[in-house]
Amino acid sequence: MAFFLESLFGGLMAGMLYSLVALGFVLIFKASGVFNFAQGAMVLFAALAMARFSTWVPQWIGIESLILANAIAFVLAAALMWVVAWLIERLVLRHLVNQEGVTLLMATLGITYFLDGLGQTLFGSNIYAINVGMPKDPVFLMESTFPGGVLINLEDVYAACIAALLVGALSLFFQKTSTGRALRAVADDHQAAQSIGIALNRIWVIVWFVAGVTALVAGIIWGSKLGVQFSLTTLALRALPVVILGGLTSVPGAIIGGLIIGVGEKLSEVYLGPFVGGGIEIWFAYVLALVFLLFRPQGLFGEKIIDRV
Amino acid sequence: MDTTFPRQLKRQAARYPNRPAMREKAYGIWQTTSWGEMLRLVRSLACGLHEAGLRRGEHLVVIGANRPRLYATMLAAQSLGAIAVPLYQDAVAGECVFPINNAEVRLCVVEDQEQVDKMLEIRGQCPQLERIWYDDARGLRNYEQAGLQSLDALVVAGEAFDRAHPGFFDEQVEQGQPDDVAAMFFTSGTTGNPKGVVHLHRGLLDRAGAGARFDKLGPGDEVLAYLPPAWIGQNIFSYAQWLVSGYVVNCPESSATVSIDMKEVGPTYYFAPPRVFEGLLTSVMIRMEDAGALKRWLFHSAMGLARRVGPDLMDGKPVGAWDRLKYRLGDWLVYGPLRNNLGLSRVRVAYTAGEAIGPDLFSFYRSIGVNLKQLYGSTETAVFVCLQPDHEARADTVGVPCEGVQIKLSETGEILVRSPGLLKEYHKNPQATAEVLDAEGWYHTSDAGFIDAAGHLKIIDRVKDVGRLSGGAHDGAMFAPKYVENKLKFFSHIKEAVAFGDGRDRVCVMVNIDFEAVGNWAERRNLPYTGYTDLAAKPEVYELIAQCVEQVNADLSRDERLAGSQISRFLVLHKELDADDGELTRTNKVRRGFIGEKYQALVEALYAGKREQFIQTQVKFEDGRTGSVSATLQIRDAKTFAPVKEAA
Amino acid sequence: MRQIDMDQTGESGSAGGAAASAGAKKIGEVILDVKNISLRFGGVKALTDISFDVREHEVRAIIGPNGAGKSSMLNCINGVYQPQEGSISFRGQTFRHMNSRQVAEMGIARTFQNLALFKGMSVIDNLMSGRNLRVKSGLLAQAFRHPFAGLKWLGSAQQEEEQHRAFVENIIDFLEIQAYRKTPVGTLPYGLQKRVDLGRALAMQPQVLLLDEPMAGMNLEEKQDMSRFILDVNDEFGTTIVLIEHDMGVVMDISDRVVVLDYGKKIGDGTPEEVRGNEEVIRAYLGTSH
Amino acid sequence: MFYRENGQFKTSYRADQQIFPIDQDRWLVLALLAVVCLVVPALASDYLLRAILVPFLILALAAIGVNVLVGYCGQISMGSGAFMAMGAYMAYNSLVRVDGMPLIVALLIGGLCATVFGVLFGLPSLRVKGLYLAVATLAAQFFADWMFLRVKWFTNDSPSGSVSVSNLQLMGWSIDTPVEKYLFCLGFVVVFAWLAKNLVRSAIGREWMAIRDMDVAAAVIGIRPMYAKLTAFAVSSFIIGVAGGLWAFVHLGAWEPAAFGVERSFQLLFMIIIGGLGSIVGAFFGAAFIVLLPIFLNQSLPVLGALVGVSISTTGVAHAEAMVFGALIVWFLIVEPHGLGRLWALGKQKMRTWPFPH
Repeated sequence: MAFFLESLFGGLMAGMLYSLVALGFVLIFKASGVFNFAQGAMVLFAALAMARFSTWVPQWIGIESLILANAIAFVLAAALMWVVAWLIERLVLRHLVNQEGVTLLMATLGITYFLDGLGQTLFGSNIYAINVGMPKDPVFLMESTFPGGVLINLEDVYAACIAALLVGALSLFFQKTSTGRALRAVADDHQAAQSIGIALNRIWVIVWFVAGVTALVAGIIWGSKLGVQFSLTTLALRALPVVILGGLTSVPGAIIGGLIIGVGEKLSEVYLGPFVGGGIEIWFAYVLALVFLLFRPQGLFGEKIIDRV
Repeated sequence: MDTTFPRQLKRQAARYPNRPAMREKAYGIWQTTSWGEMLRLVRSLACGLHEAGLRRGEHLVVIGANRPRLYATMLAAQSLGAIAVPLYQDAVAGECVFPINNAEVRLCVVEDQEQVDKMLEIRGQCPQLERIWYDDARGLRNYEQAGLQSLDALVVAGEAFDRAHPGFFDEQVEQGQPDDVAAMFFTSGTTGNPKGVVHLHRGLLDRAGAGARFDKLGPGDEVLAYLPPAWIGQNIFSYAQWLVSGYVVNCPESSATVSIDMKEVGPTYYFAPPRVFEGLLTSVMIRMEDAGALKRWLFHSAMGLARRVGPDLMDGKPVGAWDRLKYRLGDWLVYGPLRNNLGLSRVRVAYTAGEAIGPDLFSFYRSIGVNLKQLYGSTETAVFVCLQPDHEARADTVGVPCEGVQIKLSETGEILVRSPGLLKEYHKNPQATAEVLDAEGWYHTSDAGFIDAAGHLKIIDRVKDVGRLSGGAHDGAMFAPKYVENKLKFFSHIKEAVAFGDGRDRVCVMVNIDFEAVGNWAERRNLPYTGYTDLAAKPEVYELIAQCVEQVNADLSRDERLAGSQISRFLVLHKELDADDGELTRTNKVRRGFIGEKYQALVEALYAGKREQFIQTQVKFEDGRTGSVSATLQIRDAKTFAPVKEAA
Repeated sequence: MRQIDMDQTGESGSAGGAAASAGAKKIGEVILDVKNISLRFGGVKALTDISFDVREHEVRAIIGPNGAGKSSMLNCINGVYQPQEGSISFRGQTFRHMNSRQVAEMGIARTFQNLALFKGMSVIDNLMSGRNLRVKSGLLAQAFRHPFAGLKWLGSAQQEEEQHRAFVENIIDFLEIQAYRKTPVGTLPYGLQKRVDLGRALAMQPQVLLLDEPMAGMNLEEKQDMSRFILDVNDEFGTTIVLIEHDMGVVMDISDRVVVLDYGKKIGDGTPEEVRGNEEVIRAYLGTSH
Repeated sequence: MFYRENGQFKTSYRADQQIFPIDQDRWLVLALLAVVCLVVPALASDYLLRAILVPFLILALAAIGVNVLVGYCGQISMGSGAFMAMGAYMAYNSLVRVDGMPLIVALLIGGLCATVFGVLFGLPSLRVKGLYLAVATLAAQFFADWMFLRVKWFTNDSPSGSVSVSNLQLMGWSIDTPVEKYLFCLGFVVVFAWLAKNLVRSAIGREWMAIRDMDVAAAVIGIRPMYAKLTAFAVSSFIIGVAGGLWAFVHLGAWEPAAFGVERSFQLLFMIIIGGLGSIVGAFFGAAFIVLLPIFLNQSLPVLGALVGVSISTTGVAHAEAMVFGALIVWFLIVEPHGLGRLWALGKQKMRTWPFPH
């Protein structure tokens, strides 16, 4: 039973990370109608930037304290993500206004390859660690009820809290602020939004920057857990089913979808894996989303797609 | 050629039963009719027509575009000894009344619903018109009028008759003699009612044979039949010569697809009135104006070379090796593709006829490798009077008299012609026949001209139009209106021009701009205009036409005899001259007398030196309704040049 | 235009009924019967209790101001929308819900108000796609169609393609679009695209043709041409026409009977003269306060 | 410029509907075929054949398969790698498990299995479109990766998961020298390209394009969306499966599942975006581009680097390659969404109307 709790809790933690990446997808789709395949690459790019900056900053300005160095590195990485966002809007989105979703999807494929190449040229391509002072040692809870207690990894708890914090801030941003409303207007119809005076390109830069920051946070958390390496992008690919499950246009959908996938993966790994030869986590999320898709094509919370003739 | 059209058909069918005789683009592909099939179709039609009451010597009217079944109907009529009378398919109903009554026509075969409606409309005025057959049944399903029947039904009836009387058709064909009347063509004529030109089998076939031998035409040639069959030129080229040489005649799908079909067929033997060549050239110039800078530069430099060297190469004259090499490169890069796009790549012989052609227009085609030659003839002479040999094609002459033709000049300079292809008479119009056919058999062409040193006939103008200036600086100088008009018409921006000067002290001109060319020119300078009348009144357009007029004046000043014909004042007409309004003949020739009367106010204003003149004219729209178009036309003076004394 | 037998592909059932008798147009039995159709989108009531019938070889018009539910009615007939109540019967067979594929097979074709043409294809391919309904050659036969055109089994695809091409060419000639055969549909002017849309529907050899505002956005001359084509289709092929149009002049000239809709309800039904005199119709069109 | 179309009129629908109605095009293709079949095998060096031409041919074949699905039918698929893997492994198993199995039949069996797999993962296309379908096909990709790694039957219980094939026999004629491999692949490519061309210009091709352009209208004019989509998946995966078999047997010789990972799917997708969506010749352009670009970069980048004084390592070239690919994808989507195929068609059209602009 303890083992079940443990894997359940681990699943929730992993799920929270997936929803963080999924959030990046939803943000960009909600605001610019673009299904951003490059979100995974942005996570890797941001994590690489963070890792390298956190080692270079002390060399450049010679301060030792870990927290200050990491803080500066974070700001630098965020600034870099702003530049990336600005470039993407300037060179890509501006020319592809009002193309159908599929063309934009393929454009983000191009951006994925470009960011991978750029990241590794700028920051080198071996594996780097990120140390943001996350407690590494495991903690045992509730020894009283179960023999040996439930193994909890403190790091995951912290990560989950940061993620929850970020998600809350974003949904507030979307619902309450005026730019949030502008974002939602742009998502519905580019031309309509443009016609009522919303500066389309400014909005898109903001959106891609915010998605960049979420990618950075996700990159840091995963980077500190697994180290910053190319496999991060495939991890990000696993966030895709989350978006499908939760519906492309809803922030709550991304969160709940992420949790479901996280738990589902962990449980299937533990209970289902052995019978089928193990290692099924790479496709389980997809099949789960696929099955769900067949019943509700628009996902948990997405709007129903009506084709007018 | 002492044979008849039906006999010639039987000989061709016997010699090449399976070779294609005619093709028609229909339903997306070229439907082929072989000579054997053509003979069977003619046989059935002839028996059907006989059963329907067509008798020897009677006239049968055929109206419609070029379609194999209409040519077969003409042959069927001639097999029975009847006379085929093709009429213009784009003529207004009223214009058909006179020909039908003049030839007492009882039976007619037409193409489609549009022509059936015309015939039904004038049935009141032609009581003797009993039977009407239609080829294309589209829309005629619920027509109940008496005597109306589909051509398919006639063919079926004919086949039954033929089975019942097997020898009948051949026996009828044998009865036909070369000296029987074969066909009658109504000349559009610039004044009064049209006249029916009667031609015999012998005359038409003889001239067709002469032309075919001159250009060595044979079964391998291809012709595109796109002009009205009622025009003698089209009839000779796609009917008489088709039967004599056995080549293949291709009928386009519809008038809208002629250029596409032309590119597909790629005729080897091509003819067209100057207006068509002019239209092609204008379209080339307009499209090249839209081309990119590099392509435009390449085009103009290649054309410069072609203008310099092309005609000599075509005439076989010696040309420098370097130029010859450059021309070959130009041919691969520009002239070849240009000919291909215009559908002229396979042209071995091309003729222009019906009207005098501007010299620059003529040399343009020869310079890009199209063997364009001039031809002189008329409906009354069954077309072939003079032909230009391959290497002696010149812009200002119409060629040497062809085999069997004698030419002599009357005192007034009128050209007289004697040839086996002369008309027998004007139908029921002995008085008009006497006017043109004198006792010794000479035909009076009413064209003025002379034979030049090289033996080529040179046409100046119509006899009655060649006038004299009286009073003013050039008193007594010769004035040939067509010569001046042709020079103006060569500019792509000018579609038509009418020159006045006979009996006046100076020459004034009324100009029609080419709506497509000038429209494109205006759009490129983003000069807004609402329609033809508005565009024609624009000062910028007047400036453009003024430059053309001044260039013509410069050319005229170089020839001392013609210096007097320089244009002193001009105006741009507010409407396009149109055959429906009677301003042009059916083959788009200017009816100068009629225009002089209709626009009397403008002519007076030109000569009275007025700056502008209001004019209102009646206009007939396509669907028969009449309306009126009015505008105040500006009148401009044009710069003239002192005559240059000829150096030699 | 060549009068080819419309049944050449051996389709069962009289396709197109080309041999309508000569003389005055014989209007036949009820072919399509719409009974108490109601359609709701969530709360919005698009159609409430609409019933009317359409007779064979008739030109039946459905008119009404914008937003009266005309297009929704058409979409119910051809299966794009599923009405909540009522039924539609075609040649005696009654259906609660129509699916568009089944409707097409039965011989009901339609044109679209805003041109649902296939932009990626040329004019002739668009028309040929109308023939896909009647293509019988399988995938393999189509793959091996080129050099084996002569063989019976493998070559059947090429022979069948040629038969369909001949049929489509008949329509091209009928609609006088010969000069645009090979041009991409997207580059044609609006009026011509409407003709191609009509051509594609005709390629399905329909018994009933649903026309959704065929003359929207056309100038006078194009309207005259299109009306002539519609009348010719009805006359030459005997096809029953259901015409949706809000241009009263056109409707009154060419239709035999008219249904008038307003705010999703039927307010008039009968010959053009009867309908013109009906107060309700005048009020609906001239508009008085509701 | 080279076109002389006068006199090339058609007197039958068969003539009008042939693949290359214009003579000049036919001569060009025949000349190309002659060069490719006779001249290249004779003159090309072993390296050129083995490293460039054979992969180019096989990738072109796969690209044709993907183009049928994505370019003609508009169904975005990111599972092409999985279909290639299925083709390869099933061909391997049928060759190994059944002795005396002819090579070509093995490859075709691999193709058929890929077809079954493709149709299975094509089922979602009936319910979902565009982006959602892309994710659904990714499921196929990851499922296949896992299956070939974990399920031992496929790899004939080889411990490391890698399998190999040797001395391929084709009716007694062994295929091992680069020239023989080249001709073997060429045979496949020519036959399949011609079959695909026949399909896309027939009724089924029109159905695919109708679904791609406006599937709602397609349903209304009587096209069965299910039949059209599933046939597109079936035909596409069959061709990709056979290409997978060829890639494994002829090009690699020995391979493991990673050779057909998700990067292969993206690579195939790039090929038809750059090469040209919805055009058979586009697939060839795309394949050539993807095969030649890395080689070109390997040669030119170090030289350029040296000029600028920066030494670029091989990994640097790999990164540059990824950046160039990414940039090109975006550039093509902006400038010419239909890729080199459309540029080729525009160029041909310009040549036909030369010297006129339109």
